[in-house]
Amino acid sequence: MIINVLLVLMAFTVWVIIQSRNLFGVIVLGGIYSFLMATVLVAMDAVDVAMTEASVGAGISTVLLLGALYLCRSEEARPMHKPWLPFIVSVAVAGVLVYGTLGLPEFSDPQATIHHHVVPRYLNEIQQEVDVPNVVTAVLASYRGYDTLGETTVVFTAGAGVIALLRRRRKGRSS
Amino acid sequence: MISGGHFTYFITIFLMIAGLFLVIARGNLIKKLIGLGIFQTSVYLLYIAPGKLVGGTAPILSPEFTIYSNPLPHVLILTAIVVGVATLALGLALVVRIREAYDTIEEDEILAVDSAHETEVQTT
Amino acid sequence: MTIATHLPALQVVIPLVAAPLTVLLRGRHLPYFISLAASWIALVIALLLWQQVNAHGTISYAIGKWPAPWGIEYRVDQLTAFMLVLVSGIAALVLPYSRASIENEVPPQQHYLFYTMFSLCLTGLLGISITGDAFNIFVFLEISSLSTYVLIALGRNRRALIASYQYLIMGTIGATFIVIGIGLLYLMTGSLNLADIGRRLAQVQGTRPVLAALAFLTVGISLKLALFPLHQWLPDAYAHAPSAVSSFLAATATKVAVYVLIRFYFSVFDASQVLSQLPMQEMMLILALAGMFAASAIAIYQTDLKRLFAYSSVAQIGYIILGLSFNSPTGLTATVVHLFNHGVTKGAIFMLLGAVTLVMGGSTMARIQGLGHRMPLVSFGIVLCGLSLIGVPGTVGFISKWYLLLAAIEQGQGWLVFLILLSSLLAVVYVWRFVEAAYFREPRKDIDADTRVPWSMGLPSGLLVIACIYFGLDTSFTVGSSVKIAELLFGGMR
Amino acid sequence: MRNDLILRVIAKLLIPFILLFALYVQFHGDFGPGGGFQAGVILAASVIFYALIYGLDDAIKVVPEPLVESMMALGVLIYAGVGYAGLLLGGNFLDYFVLDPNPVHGQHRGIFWVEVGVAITVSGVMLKIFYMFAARGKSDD
Repeated sequence: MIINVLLVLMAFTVWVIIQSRNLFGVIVLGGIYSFLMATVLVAMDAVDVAMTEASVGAGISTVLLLGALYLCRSEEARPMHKPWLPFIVSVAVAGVLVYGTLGLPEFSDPQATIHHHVVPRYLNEIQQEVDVPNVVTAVLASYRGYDTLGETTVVFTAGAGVIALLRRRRKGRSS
Repeated sequence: MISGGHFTYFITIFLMIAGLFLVIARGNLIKKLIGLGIFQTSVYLLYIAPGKLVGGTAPILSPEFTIYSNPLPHVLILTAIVVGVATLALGLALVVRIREAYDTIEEDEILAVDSAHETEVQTT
Repeated sequence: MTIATHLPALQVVIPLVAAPLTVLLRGRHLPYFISLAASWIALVIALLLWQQVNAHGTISYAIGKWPAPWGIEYRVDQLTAFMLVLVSGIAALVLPYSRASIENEVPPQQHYLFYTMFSLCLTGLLGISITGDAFNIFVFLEISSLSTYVLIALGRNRRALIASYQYLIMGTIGATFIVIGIGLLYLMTGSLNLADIGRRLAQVQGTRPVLAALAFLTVGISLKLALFPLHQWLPDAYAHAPSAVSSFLAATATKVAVYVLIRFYFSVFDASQVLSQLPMQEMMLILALAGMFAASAIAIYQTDLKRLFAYSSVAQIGYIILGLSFNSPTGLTATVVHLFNHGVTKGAIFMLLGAVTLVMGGSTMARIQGLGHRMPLVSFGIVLCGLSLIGVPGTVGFISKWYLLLAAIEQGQGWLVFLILLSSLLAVVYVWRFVEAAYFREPRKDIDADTRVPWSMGLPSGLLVIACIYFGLDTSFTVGSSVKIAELLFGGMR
Repeated sequence: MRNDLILRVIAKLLIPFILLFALYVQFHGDFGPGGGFQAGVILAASVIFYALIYGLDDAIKVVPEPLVESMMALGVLIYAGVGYAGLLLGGNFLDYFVLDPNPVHGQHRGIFWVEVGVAITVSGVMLKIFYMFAARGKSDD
């Protein structure tokens, strides 16, 4: 299965990211990770999400990270101490996740609850109610349009926040 | 049952944990944000993977298809992606300001600078 | 079909629209007045909603006319209305206060962005409180969180940047945990509407993903509400943020997170079922006690008053969680009362500390020596609030402690009564440190404190201090509502 | 790099197509993948591309900073405005059914304007963030 191969590749990429201390390389690998993620999403039939992930994860995020790296000019230093506590925390979280997901429906199980509650209305009634073929657009902009208003506000918050943090003082600009 | 049906979940968990580990274990402020990004993106799989149906197609209605993957997680994750990039932009802006104020983006060094400064203030 | 039926939506979208308006119009004065108007309108709406809920019961509002599990529902019950009044009330007081405070602490070209961020933060907190949709909680949580990070970073000191960054990391981890929890719940129930999830969980009660979801939600929300071992972001954030921001956050942000926890426990996970399946009760009890003692002990050793009272906040969150851990109506009453009472007290303290910072140029113990002579009213206000933190009768703090003690006695746990009183002694010690410095030390000669506290700062602070006393004597609003809320949540009415 | 003739010419040729693609993604979002968010990102990318080739100052001349800042706010206001329009026309907040006598057409109208709002805010924010980071680097050298 192509999805599994891609997933293993992603895991490998992340492994290299953990090992590497070259920040430039890590950022590029992060971009590759996002592209792999986008491909997996296409394989999982989530085309809208894939398109966004490719443009945001591999595009905007990478550009922003490279820009910030240029401004900071940094290499990662060796850690001063062994990260035992983070390791224990991570293992504990992994334990809870494994415990939890083992009870989930199997991959691509058509009997799973999520395919039988709420969603059928989106898929079956959309033609009469909204008449937009792309169900994702319809749910995004209409059924759950309020979430998207919130999402737009989040983007606006980030934009205004970056202005508040990075705008130069008037004095600095003229000199 | 376990190995076949839950493989995606296990990779997802690995990615999540790797991201989380990077965030809390590393001292470099940019590397932390990269870890945070991986942690957030891996959650996409937790939502999207269960919505996929083998033999189905993307949820764009057309008379040729009858089985579609579940569109609701797609909508949620679109929102999550946007939230992720918004957080990243703010985080990086903060890192740039920190670098200008402290001349380093290593957490240990910043804390050292701060505690040295603090004792200085207290003695004077 | 009047405007009254649309109040739930207007409650959130009026401050939401105020934020982009402040950016669009900019200017020196307009942003301030826009956000001020929005916060006052929000307060009026909150009070009207509170009245409506008390008269007619729970209000449900379908946004976009899409019925509940398909669209997003706004749901106002008594607890929601109570939170809305608290959040918008504090905002309506902090905004006029912020004008002069910000003038002193934030560079002028960023003033309008301060009001943008403040309106957004208010929007987020109100949105979290009022929504009946799990994913919508996450979206508005992020609005409030992102704006909070920026507000903190606007502080004068460069350490505000570090505080903000640390909060950004921990807050985002918390939010992602919450998303994981919501995702697991969605995978098991197929729904995102809180009430609908609650109903459908009955069929899958106690399965592994549900328990994992509970764990993730609890940890994620605990990060946000600064429960004891996860509190590290809070003291720095409160200490280095601009004063107006500290007072708003101290009074509202963690309280809304507690609200979310209560919401998930009582409206989603049927409380008694879940709390008995995992040792949640015991864990909350231990963490609450640890927070009460450890944070109070750390507070005693602080040299900056803002940090001192920030650690005190962590300790007070311990009391709030302690009430929750009893899993009894009296315990819940104590929790809800203390949400309000502690919000008012800490809001007042941080406002007064802002005035101190304005006049004395800082709030370290060394600087405020002799404050009682230089700023008698402000010092007196801080002492009154300190008495409330200790729990002296006549203040709001007493009311909260009283119900906590009642709940402990009800459970037959006498040793807890002892521990609650013991931890109050620690509060006596850290409040005494302020009294000692302010009243028993000579003022420092090298600091000239000529600046007067402008009335726009003094009046809101004074009002909150008065509220600390008033609600300690007349408890019909706070305790009355809390008792009803506890009955509602334990009555299984969702 | 900035004086490279080939780059400049290719940029001039490409940018109209990028803009066209952004519009396609925006308005074809009902039928295929895409929508306001993706279109906004592509729109911003075209200006960023221009800035990379022609320099930040030239880009700011084409798309000035106050305009970008206003766009950020405008998009949210358009989105919320659709919500308020629903209120004024007698429906709930964000109620698209009342935007047109025919409820399904009302849905179309609502979705259209909402997506426009998203695209404006997203492109404004992405561009503004880029400007901010780029300007920070310039005076650093």
